[in-house]
Amino acid sequence: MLLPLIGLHAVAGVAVLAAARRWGRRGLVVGGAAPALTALWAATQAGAVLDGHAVTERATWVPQLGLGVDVRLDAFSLLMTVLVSGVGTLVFAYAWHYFGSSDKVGRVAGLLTLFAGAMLGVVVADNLLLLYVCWELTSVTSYLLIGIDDAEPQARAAALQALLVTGLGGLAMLGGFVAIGQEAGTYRISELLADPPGGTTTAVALVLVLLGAFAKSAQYPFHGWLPAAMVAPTPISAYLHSAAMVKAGVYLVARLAPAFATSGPWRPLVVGVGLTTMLAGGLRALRPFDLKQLLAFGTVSQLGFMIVLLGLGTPGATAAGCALLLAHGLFKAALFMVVGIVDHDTHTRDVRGLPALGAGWTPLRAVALASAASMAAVPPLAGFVAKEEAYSALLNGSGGERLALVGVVAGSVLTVAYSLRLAAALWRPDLVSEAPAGRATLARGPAPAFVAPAALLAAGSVALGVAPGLWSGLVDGAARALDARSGTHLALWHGPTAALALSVATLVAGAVLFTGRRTVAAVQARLAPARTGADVYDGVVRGVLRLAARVTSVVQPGSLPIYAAVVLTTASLVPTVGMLAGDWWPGWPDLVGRPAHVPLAALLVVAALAATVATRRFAAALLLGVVGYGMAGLFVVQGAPDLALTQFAVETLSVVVFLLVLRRLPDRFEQRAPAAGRLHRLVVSGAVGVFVVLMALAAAGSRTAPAVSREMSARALPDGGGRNVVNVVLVDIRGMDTMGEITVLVAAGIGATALARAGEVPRRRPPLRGARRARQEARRP
Amino acid sequence: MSALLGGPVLLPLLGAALSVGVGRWRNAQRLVGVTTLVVDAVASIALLHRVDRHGVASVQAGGWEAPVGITLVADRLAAIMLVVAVLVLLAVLVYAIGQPGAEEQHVGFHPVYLILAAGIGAAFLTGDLFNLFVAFEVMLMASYALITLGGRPDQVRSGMTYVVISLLASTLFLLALAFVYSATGTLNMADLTTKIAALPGGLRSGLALLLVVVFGIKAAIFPLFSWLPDSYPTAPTPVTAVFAGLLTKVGVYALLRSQTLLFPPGTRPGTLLLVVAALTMVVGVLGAIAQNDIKRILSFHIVSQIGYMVMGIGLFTVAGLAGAVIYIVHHIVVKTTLFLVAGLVEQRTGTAHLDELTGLRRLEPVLAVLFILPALSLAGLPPFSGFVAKLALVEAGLDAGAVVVVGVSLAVSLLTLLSMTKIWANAFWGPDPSHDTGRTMTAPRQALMVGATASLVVLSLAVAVAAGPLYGLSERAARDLVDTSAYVHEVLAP
Amino acid sequence: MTVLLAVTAGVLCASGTYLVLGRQLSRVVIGVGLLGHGANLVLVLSGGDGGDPAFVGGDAARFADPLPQALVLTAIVITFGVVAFLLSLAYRSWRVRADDEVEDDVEDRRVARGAAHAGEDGAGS
Amino acid sequence: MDVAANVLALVGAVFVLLAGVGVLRFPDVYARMHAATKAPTLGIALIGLGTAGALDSGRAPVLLAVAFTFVTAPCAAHLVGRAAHRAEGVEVEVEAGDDLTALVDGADPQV
Amino acid sequence: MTQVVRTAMLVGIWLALWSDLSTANLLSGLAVAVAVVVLFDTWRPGTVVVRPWHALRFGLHVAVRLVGASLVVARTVITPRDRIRTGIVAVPLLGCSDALTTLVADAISLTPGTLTIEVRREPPTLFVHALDVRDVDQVRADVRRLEVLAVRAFGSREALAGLAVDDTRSWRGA
Amino acid sequence: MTAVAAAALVVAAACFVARAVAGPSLADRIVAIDGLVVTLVGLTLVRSMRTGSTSFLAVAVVVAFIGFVGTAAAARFVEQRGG
Repeated sequence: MLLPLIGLHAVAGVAVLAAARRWGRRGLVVGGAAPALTALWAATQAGAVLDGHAVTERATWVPQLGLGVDVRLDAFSLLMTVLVSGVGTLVFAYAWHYFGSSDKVGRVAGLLTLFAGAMLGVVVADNLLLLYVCWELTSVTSYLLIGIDDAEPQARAAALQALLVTGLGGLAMLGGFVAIGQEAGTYRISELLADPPGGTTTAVALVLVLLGAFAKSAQYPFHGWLPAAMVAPTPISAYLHSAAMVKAGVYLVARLAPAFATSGPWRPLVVGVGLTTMLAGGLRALRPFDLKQLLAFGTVSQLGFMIVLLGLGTPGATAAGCALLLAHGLFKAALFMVVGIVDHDTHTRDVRGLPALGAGWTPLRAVALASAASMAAVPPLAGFVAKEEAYSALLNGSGGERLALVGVVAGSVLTVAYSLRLAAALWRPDLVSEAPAGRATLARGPAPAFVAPAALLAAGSVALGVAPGLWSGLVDGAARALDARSGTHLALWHGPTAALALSVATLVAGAVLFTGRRTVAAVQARLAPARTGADVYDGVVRGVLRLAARVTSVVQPGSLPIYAAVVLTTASLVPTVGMLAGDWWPGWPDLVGRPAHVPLAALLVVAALAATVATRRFAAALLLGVVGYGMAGLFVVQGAPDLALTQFAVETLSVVVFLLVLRRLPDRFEQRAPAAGRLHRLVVSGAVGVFVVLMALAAAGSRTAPAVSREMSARALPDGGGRNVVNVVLVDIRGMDTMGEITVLVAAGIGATALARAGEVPRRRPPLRGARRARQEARRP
Repeated sequence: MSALLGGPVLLPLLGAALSVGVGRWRNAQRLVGVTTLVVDAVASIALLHRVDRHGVASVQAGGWEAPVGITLVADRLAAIMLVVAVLVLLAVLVYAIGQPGAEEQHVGFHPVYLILAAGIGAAFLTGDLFNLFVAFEVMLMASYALITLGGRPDQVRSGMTYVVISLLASTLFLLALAFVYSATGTLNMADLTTKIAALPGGLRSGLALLLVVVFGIKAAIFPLFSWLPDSYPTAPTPVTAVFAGLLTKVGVYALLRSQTLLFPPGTRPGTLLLVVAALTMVVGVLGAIAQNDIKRILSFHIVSQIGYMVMGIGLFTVAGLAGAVIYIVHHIVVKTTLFLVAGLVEQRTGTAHLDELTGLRRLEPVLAVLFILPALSLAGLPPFSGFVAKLALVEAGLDAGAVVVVGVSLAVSLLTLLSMTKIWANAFWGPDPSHDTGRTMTAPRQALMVGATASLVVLSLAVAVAAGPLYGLSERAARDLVDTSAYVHEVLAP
Repeated sequence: MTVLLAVTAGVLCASGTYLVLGRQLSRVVIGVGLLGHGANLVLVLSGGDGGDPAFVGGDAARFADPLPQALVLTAIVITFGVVAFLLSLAYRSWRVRADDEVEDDVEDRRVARGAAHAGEDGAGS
Repeated sequence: MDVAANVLALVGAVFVLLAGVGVLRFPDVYARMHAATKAPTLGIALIGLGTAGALDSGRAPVLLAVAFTFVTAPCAAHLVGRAAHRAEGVEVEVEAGDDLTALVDGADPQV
Repeated sequence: MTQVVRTAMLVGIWLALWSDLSTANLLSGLAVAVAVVVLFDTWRPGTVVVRPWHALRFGLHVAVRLVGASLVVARTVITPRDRIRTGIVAVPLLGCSDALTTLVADAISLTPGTLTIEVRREPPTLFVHALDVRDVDQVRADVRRLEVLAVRAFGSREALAGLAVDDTRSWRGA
Repeated sequence: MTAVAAAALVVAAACFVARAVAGPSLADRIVAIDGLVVTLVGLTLVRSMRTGSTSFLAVAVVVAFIGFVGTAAAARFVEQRGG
């Protein structure tokens, strides 16, 4: 049922896209049906899956490459499916109001559906390569979704940035996957985790894989694309950039961590990057006035947090990470929706420009408050439960985990601060920004149905906080699925533990930070790095463009003489060097064969050299003819009458044709600066000459077997029916060559005719007589 | 059997003769052309089926058994190439019939096009080195005629580059043939297998490298590629499309064939080819990034992707060669499609220059779809054919320990993506075009163009879907290339 | 193959190369012709150092190798066809542009000029 | 018979040789044409006769070749001479007047 | 000389080229010859007749003059003389047919010291380059002799008659 | 004796080539090449004599004929274009 469901996403998505204009926002219903059905189906499977009975299905694709459509729904995948499909369904519902009758709704619906399918694929894939396939599909759909307002240059740039950064990571990851797969002998994730490979190759491969995960999950220093992607309409941000896609990296890290956390640089890398991200993201979230930017950096920070927890690979942290995943999905999606509604109804999301919100906005503000509180880990909300879990896990862990805890707490303080900032933005904007005088009050609030999806999510945050038993089983199962040693029992109240103390301290510190926001802002402004992540990206892209232009201007000068020089130099040097490097010299042959060769060779050499230095076109052409005649003479001496004949005739014909063509040109070659200097040309010519001489002598001296043509002479008459062996060879033994030769002539004739006529055949035939007269008149002086 | 092997060569020639015969009656020419290629396609598929089932097949032309006469040989590789080539030729012909322009204005188009088909067929099937030269010449001469059809000044200029460089390549090929015959006294490729092995090592590698250069020029590998991006974009669209898809690949095929069949394992320039492959990929893709014209971008990508194929060849393992084969198949279909789309863009808007294009997505959503699918495939994004091909090469490369070239290939595919999105973002995205030339694409003849393009898109999707069996086929083909005994035995002792 | 003829072939190829590297199309054509002669010379000599014409009835042991002769014959004709086409192309070029020079590619030069100030280009579009 | 044939060939060859030297040494194009037209024609005729005499078969082509030479040599000379004269830039040393130029210039030739 | 004769001549050349008298060659030659004769039929009947005796005389004359011419060349090569007076001399012809004009023009080139440079049709005039124009009349006399011989050998009846009439109006008198 | 004849012809050919290279006018070159062609005919005939083989005779005929065609074409060129 899993594969058909994924297929359903694809079919529904394509159908919605195809009918985008006709269906309009009804497409959201069709498209949304796919994640909704998936969520329902997942719910029905939950019991068995949580009991440890994973649903597996498989289909073959390219088995020889290890690329199979293997899917497996275990409890962790189930948790992710809840996020992907559950939140997804709500996003579709939210989008109904958000887009209204906008003309892009159809495309958004279709792409969102495709995205949901791809994301579902990521979280249920049991094959590294399949995971990569779905992974990149999410990148592509994300590209198209971010760029949905394609008339805006910013949207295009942000879409490209997201695609390139995640694509870069993805490609590194692919390399890592293949290396791991080859090391392990399988690309099946379940088999791989059961028997993880070790060694240097694996360690390197894991770094590559992590690179992919980091890029996808917007970890420093790859995070820049995520804030930029906020130009997309909010349903897209809510889904892709908080609930689902950015979790792909986290998902992957979580999957691999229990098996690989101890190998190589995994742990330091994951914890280092995760903490950096958490802290840096948190700090950045304190600055923007654009609510969406605030959320974006908050997401970056939270993703860092999750990477730390799930990347540690210890049982406790893993369980906590699972809880945080779900909690974050709930509150962050809700917050995005809230900001989206504000943006939609007030046409701004800048705190400084927000109107005062009237009574109609209270429900929405409540939703925002609840979700922000969950984000800040205020009890009794889901966020609190998760963070509590995390603190206690890290507290109980080894030295390294304690170290991580320091960072996590610091990050959480920042989280509290920016959560407060967000909540304040909706309730007391004056706290966040200088309130402009005469702020109009917008009394009429958003439509209830518009708020409903967000409210549902906020309610979830509350419910899960109040009644941890609701999701304890799911988190426990997910943690066990990742790591058999793991497992947890979520609770709101664990008693007066160190973790609780830390939580309280965190909240207090965060509040203090928020209170002293002006000082903080001042310090931050002082300390803000000159170069942000966006600058780095810009710099790299610009560097690539410049490099491309430079390289291209060198290798592609557009000049035929240079191309010819390159070709001939390569052709003479490479084989010659290759030959000289090995055993090749067969010994000196005779200096001179027949006496007649001497004058003929002299003739050829003299005429050829003369043609080279000739300053007149016509003379050069005639000298070429002399060379040809000399060749004919040589053929006579070599015992090749047919050849001599043909050579002679063809040479004459060539000269005649040449002369016909030359008529139009001045007689002397113009003295112009040649593309290549004389010396260069001489060097290249010399190289070609040496190459021909050496290779010819080496080849001729190395013949051991008699030529196959021996047999031809004997069989010419009986089998070929001719006395002239060369003729028999031409028309019978190698008749195919001759056929080809004739074909070449025919094609040449057609081509030359077309060229001769080109430009003289008017496109539409004018009256013939008039045209002719006109031409005659034109000819008259 | 002989009909199946001779068909792909003789049939188009016959068609060409007929086409010349019916002359100015254009509809008859069209009928002849399409019929010929359809029959050719059927024959090729039958040949592939047979070869895949019963192994290498051969025919001694004129009854002169090898190595005296010319042998036509079809192994899996040749048959695969043939099938793909003919299908693409057919689709492009249909497109050309739909397009107002070259096909309509010149009596010579159909005959020359069929001659091109014959040349390509002969190049794939011949088992004789000199006959390969002749096949190349047939193909090239037809291509010269096609690329200059119309005789516009820019065409003439770029045609000159193309013809002169090709002529140099042909001359070098002739020299190579002379050296080979001089040293071995035979031209039959199967016969050469044993005779070249007996040559002194230095001479052997000299010959191998010379052939690499010769075919490398036609295949446009670094540093011999510069002619390609200058010459391809100026030709009429169908011509460019078929060149882009097929001609360089004939060079790659020849490279593949000559290096695996003629030179014994251990003496092949594998490392050199890998280095060249990496450079080709990088330089090609950088060139593409620097361009601002769709056709030129695509042309540079040909170069870049030739690098991938050469990488597969340079590995000289079953996996590498199989990867190269499936990459070639993918590339032929996808690249042709993209050029056809570029032609449609040009047809619709009058230009293919990115500075002058915008918002095509709104104008022609169908075109946008037709572009983005093969474009993503070209960039090697899953789940398209390009991904499978790239994956095959990456796996083969890592398996053989060629880490650097694999890394380069992955990086290059990102840059490929960059330049594909450049086309997409500039031409298809963006604000509405301020002025619309109004050349809508609804006329029945344009339906032919769109239909032909769409059918190639479908074909490329089919390649992705059927990647499993197709890769199996490629792998079997690669086995034949690694172990040439079946080929040699079939030719010399049938 | 004697040294004399090998060197002759080498000189033919070298002078052809020299001409091909020139800018004037007529020189290029002549250069191609010379290169072709060089290649043909090597090819005809690849069958050994000549002998009697291979006619049935003669002394087969003294025959010149007929196969390279046939090959060269084919090559000559093919080269002629191609060169003739090249000439018609040149003719066309001269008619269109009234010039013999092979000019550089316009678009390439544009890109090269762009490379000089690529730094100012915006990124990412 | 063989000796005679050989002698004929030799004499013919000598005539061709003389023509060659003449073409090399004569001062202007017309003089060279005189040399290149007459002596080689005779030379070829002699060589041809010699060859025809020496061969047992295939005399017809030899005689045909000779006949061709007889027809074409003066004809070629005529064409080249006319071309040389009509073309600008050929230095012609005409010491004793030039009826043709006079005619071309419009004046009646001195008849 | 009818078309049959011309065809036969062509067949003869064909056979000589093949140097093999087989039926196939004969037939193919015949085909080609007929085709040529039919396609390029520019012959005007009655303009040329052959008088064997005079033809022989003409031939012999040319042959002898050719030997003489060659010897002159030889002598000039061996003993280079001082610059001689060369020049171009216009020689009017007797209004004989195109074919005869061609013949004469050709033959002149094979005789010592003269070379046809240009031919005019109306009035039929040859422009002859002479190595030695100290005696223009001598040049004209040479040409004249050749012409008379040629007309006698191949000229039509009218041309022959014209020869007799025109003889009175000799160039000497002009 | 035929060897001497051949040698004489070769020397003649050398003379013609020298003139073809030296020019100075195009007409000179054409005359020289015409002479070269005739020499080639002579050489072919002499070779036939020396080997007693008839296989080269066709070459002589065709060379004699085609050489003329070439000369004529070249001459026409010079006439139109100037020397």
